[in-house]
Amino acid sequence: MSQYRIPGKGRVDHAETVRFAFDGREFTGLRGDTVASALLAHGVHLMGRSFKYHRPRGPVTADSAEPNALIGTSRGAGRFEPNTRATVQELRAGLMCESQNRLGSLSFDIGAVNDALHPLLPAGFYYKTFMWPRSFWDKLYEPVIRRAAGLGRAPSEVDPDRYASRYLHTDLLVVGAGPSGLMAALEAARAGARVTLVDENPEMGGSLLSDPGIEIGGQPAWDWLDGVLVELESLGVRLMNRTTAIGYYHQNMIGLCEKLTDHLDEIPQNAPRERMWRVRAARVVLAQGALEKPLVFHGNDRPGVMLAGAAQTYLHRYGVKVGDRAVIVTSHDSAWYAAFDLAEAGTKIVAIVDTRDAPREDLRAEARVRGIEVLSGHTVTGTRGRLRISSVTVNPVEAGRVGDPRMIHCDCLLMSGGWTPSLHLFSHTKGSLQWDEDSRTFLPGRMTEDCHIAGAGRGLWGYAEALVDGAKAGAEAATALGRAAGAKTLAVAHDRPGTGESHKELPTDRKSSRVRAFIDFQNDVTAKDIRLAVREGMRSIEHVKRYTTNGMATDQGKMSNMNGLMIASDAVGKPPPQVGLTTFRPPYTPTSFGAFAGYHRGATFEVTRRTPIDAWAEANGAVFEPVSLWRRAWYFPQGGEDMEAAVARECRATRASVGIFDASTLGKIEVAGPDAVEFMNRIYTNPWTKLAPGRCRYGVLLGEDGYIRDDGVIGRLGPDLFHVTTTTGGAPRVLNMMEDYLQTEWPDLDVWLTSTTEQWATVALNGPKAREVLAGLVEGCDISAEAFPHMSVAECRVAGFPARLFRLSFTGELGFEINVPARHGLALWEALMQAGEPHGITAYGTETMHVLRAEKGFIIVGQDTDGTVTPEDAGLGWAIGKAKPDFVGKRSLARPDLVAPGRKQLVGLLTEDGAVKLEEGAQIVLDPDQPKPMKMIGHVTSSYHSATLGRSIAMALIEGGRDREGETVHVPMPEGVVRAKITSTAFYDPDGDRLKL
Amino acid sequence: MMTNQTHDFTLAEATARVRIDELAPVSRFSLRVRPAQAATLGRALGLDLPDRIGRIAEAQGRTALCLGPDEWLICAPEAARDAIVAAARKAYEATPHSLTEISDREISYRISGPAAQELLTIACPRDLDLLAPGCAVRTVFDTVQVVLWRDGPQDFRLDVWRSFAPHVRALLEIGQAELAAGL
Amino acid sequence: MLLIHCPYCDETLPELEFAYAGEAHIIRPEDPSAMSDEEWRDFLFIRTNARGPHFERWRHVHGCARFFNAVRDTVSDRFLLTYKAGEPRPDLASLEAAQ
Amino acid sequence: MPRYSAFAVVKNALTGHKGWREQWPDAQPKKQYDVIIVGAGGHGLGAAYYLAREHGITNVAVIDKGWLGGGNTGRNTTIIRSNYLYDESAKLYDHALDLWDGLSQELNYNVMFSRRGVMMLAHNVHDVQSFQRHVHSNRLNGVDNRWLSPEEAKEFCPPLNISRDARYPVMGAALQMRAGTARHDAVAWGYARAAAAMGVDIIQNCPVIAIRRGPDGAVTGVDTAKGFIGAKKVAVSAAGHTSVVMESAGVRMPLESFPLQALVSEPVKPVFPCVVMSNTVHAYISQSDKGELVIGSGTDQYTSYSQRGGLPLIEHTVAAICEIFPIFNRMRMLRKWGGIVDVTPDRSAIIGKTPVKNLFVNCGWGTGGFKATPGAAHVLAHTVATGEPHPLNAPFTLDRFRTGRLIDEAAAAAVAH
Repeated sequence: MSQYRIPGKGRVDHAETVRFAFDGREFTGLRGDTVASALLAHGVHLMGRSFKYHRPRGPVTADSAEPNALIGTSRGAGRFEPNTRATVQELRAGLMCESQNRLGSLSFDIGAVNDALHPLLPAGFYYKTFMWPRSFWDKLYEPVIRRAAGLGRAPSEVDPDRYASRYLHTDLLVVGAGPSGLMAALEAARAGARVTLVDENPEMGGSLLSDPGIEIGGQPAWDWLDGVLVELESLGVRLMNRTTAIGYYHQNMIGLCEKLTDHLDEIPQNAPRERMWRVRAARVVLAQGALEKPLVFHGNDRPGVMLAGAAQTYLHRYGVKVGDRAVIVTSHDSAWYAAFDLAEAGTKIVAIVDTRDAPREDLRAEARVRGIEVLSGHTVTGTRGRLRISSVTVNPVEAGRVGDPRMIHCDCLLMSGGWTPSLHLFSHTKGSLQWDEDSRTFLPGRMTEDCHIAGAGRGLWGYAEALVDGAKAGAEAATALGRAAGAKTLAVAHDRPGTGESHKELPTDRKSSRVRAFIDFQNDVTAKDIRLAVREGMRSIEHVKRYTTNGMATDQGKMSNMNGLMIASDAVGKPPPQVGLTTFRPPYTPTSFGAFAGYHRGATFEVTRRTPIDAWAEANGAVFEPVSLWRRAWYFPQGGEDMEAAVARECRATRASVGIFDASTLGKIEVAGPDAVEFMNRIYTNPWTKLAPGRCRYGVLLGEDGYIRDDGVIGRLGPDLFHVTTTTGGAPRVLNMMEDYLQTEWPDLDVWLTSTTEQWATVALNGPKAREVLAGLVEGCDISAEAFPHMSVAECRVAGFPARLFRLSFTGELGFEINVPARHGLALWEALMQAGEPHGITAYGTETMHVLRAEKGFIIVGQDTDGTVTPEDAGLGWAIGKAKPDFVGKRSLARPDLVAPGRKQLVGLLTEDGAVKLEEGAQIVLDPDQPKPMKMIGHVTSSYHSATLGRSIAMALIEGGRDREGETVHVPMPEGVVRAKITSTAFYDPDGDRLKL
Repeated sequence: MMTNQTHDFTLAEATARVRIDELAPVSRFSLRVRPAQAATLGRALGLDLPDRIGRIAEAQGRTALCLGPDEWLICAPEAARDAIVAAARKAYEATPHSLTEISDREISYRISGPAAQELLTIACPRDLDLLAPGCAVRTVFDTVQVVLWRDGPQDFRLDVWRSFAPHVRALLEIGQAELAAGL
Repeated sequence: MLLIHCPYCDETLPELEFAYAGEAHIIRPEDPSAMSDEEWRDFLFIRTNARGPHFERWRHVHGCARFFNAVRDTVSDRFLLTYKAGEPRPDLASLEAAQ
Repeated sequence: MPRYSAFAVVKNALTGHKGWREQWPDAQPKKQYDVIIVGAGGHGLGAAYYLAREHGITNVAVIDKGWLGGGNTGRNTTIIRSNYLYDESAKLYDHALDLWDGLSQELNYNVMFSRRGVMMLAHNVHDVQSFQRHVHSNRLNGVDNRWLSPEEAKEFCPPLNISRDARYPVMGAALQMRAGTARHDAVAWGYARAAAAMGVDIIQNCPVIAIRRGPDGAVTGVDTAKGFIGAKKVAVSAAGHTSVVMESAGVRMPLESFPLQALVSEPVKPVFPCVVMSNTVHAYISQSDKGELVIGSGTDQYTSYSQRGGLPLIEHTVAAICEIFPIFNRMRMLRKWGGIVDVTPDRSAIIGKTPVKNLFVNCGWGTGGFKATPGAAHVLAHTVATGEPHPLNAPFTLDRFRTGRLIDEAAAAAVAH
């Protein structure tokens, strides 16, 4: 049994020991311990070092607000995390812990030299220094500052754990399972509501767990608690422990993070480490209690100095005495109760130092009974002890004057500066807080969400009040949900109500420049720093916070905000509400990235869309490229080919014989109805009225601003039916835009749109032999050149499947696109491959498709255009139905800048040396010898090596480009200037003879 | 060093609480028609088209689900496909509409078992308590648009666009394994 | 994440099913070519960007697929009303009085 | 203005730091100013500073509804770069970068401008084309930016996952070495201190209710919570709130205000040496000098002034960060917050004159405002002082939305960040 453990006491399992390691040293604790309670049971208080001064620190709390006792925790490869609160981390077998932010060992930290230099490092000193010599910032100052920064070390391996998420809908969510939360849940559940009760602790019960002496309804507190939990469960209440409400979002959506495995010795297979719950609650009860405030005095940060309530928790929940000789310093009644409990457990309470002149007589009487010396009207002016407190200096205060010091030996100092309602989640809702001058706390004000606050969160103190208030909140919530409920009261015996006073710093006799009274323990912000900030003009609490870093530690101000505000308010000379409130922001406690990411990791990070033919491509060695959400076969290397060789082979085969391409990702929209043609006329730039059924046309779609948004070939299948295709990435956008116009501008049109992108698998067959390959597979359509000329469409059967067959070409060769129902896509592909075998049919990918179309000067929207290119700019002026009175984007084409001369126009570009391929994105100038910044007249949009032409080709957007045809321009590259000639974009078969085959 | 994987995970355990099955294809159509003419067209198709979003009508093995004020999803055995197309074509002149075949657009999964509803909550933001058996809605699962049918208290179907289906299936299987792990 | 009442489905549903679609009641002119450059700019680009009740459009894109209108307070993000496309712009004063 | 230096810190240490004076006085409004600037962020305070220093105009008030630096200046992810595509943008942002370079010394306030390099990841062929276009354009404009292979990118930023199997593989990156971060609050404070030292009044907690115009249509001053304050010229630099303020002068703006969220992790020892941006997945990350990972997200879909923002967007951003940097999965989010960004149709700013005489505006910075701070402030001061735009902000007119002469950075890159 460890020295400070009290046999049989607490809620830990004294029968089950758990072994763990801290900084390489083996320890044992008990099942139910936290790392902090287990170390304290061995008399170890020193658990960490502070951020700036590397001061030795021990736990100051027993909960999630802990700023000091932060450790690295690990359970083997990839499972390390820094900055874990030792006060929250439950013990598990084999847990490995390490201390942080030390140069050397925890007890001998070279970094503590900063502590000796502290007079040179006041708040904001870095804004005033490190500026000269100027060059030293990059090379010396900043690297040094950065190396000194940070607490724990970052993980260095990939996390093997899983993370999960759920949506949950509930009538009532109760946050906090202390006395008021339990009662709120109980009342609402009894009234028949769907209730969820969450608590961040491993056990429900809140403060009751640390106050077993209370009696509720005639039962000891813990018996009552057991009974309530049984009843809640029987009423179907969802009870979630180890679950932190991290954020309160719009319309009663609460984010919960549930810890599932960090406390387990072994992780069950497939079990997630944490689960994020996105809860939508009709009503919310916030019963998060209150946080105890530290007192601000010189030396208040030594290991062994902790909150009185924390000591009480270590005693009752963990059966651990935090020391043998304790001094209590307090301004609140609650610490007296802690003193009495510790005294009963065998800790010598040397003195209760109360800053108030006249503490309650009943408390004094109890102290007398226990033989505890009471020093009322006293202050603490200092502490001693290197790695653990060894003594405390106390002084009487009379009429504001601090009297002579007296030193008291002790091994722990338990402090309480009163309590602050925990309103963090309420603050997330932008609900207003109201300053209560009596209690000198902020209480909830105007609500913006459908929530209730109960118990200590409303400044209510004592169990009877909390229970009644919780029951009332539960009943109110039930009533708001339309269920009958009436709150009732419970008899509480041995209640522990209390009041207190609120302080800024405690009075002291030390010279103010020599006082180091800590407010933000982790960030080493002292009262002096706050006063300095105010003296320097930081008069808003946000300025004070940012200048001093007070409240920016990993506890996010839970320990420090109120004390900081009190001192700032005193220094500014204005009441606290006028100095302002810092806003609490989510998450309530630090929350793993993994929990936010949830299932969105690796293969399920985001959807990867695959076509029906993807499996064939994969089996045949395709290299893929991501295009919007799709993955597409990029090229099909054979026998160790690189990309260039593969593409050249694919191009040559297609031009010489026949190539096959998976075009299934193209967006497809069925436009149907009596007004289909009118709709098409209004949406696309082109005229559609005269397009006969059975024919297709290349369509251009503009935004209302006149710039090209999308394009594609559109087939007219009947008088009232169009098969529209869009770009791969543009499909959802285009359909949305069409629906928008149809529903909101032209609701009178009888036309309907249906996405058929995934209904059809699309295979493109291109090359002089395409017809020969296809002919034997087609039924119900004569695909001869005469009967089925270029830009035809027909419904027929191909390879036995129902098909929509297009004759069109994006390569310049004789081409067909065959659409069959998606489930037959792969079979169609295989049938075509078989039929094409005698012709050496060659599968090609997107890169070859790009080269072939570029040889023909066909554009890719988004590559040869960006969002600033008009049809005229792109050489597509011919696609504009000039006779049409209107279409989307038409008016914008007449705007002054869109008709101004000198716009960038799409042209062809041929390098003088055909072996040189321009880089896509390369910039074009007229005079390569001009100084920088150069006048650029355009850029290369597409550039390839053309195996067909035996040279490089490019397309470019160039100012006034079409008028410059034949001119030589320059492309300055780092390796030298490339000369190129402006040409037409049609590099190959400009007359289109090959289409006529 | 600790060992973290101790529990042997079996298929039986995974499916005890919830099963995921891919369903055989059926004929599916997206039907669009002005609400005022829905009844007329419904008669032509042998269906009493429901006018409330989320409601289903069934007759002669054909099902009509109202997805929007002028949109219905028609499902039928594959053998009925041609008859439906023909009936619609006949009615077109008097009752203009759009009947577009989407049989191959979606893959359907059945999710069934005591934990079926819980499994869906891993990625469906709707309150499934409000989705009554015999109803169906279009909604999202993770980022993916789906049609979610509730055939019974523990019996759901998901229609997912074909290329999104593997993602949905992968998530469901992760959830299934998680449910079997019991945490 | 907002909760949005779809006036077509008559259900209040999670934002994930919806897509925001910009300011409402900006009607495309009957004859755009008759508009001056200034008028056309106003139609294309000028927005109220109200701080407070804002008339805006949403689409229930993963539900009934309808565009509809809403009045939402951009300070609290609370919806005051949603209504079907084509319905007249509601009177703000009476709306706020009703809240 | 007493000079800040290491020597001054040592000297003050001897007296318990009692000797420091307030960095700027908390001014009360006078009746009349030559210039009123609405909005005490980095841009507004900077403009006041340059008005005083470069144009000798010191009868200036900067008015804010809250505390100075409390808007987007204090809420951003502090990324500074200038590798923009279009000449207009590149020149303006590069001008800002030039000013950033000497800003600590000029203001005698260490704004901790850290040239740690900004790397923008290309995740698909389109990104590669787009970023290489930027690299080439920047090179000819004299703007630092270069192309890295995936391996070079990994060498520059070791936590990066460059596996070809990643959902968003890294296909290369554009690196601006001269780019980096700065300490955002210090920028506002440094400008405030330097401007105040030259006589500028900084009036906090004083909401501007309306801009008032005289019978000739020209501005005469502003109505505020502290009464009417007269001014010969008014410049509005109010970020997300610009539309509301301008509306009171009868000027309707092509702006929409969206929530933009950001977050930081718990602090850890140095692990991340630079700034990395991924426009494709909307995630932006660096490590602060304090050790926190600072992560920027995209904007929510709807306009809002609530500064709240939703959970799904944050979940997506964090997932994206963990996908690109898988070792960060067990890091913890410490704090998340929201700002309001005002966005123009072409995602570029508006800086210059307005249809109202003597009324000027600086707005529409979207997600790119912080990096532009000194440059925007400098050219705004020029425009206000001379009544005509500086050559660098001449293209950033309000009129471009009429003519169509847009500066559409968004069209070339998904998001200008």
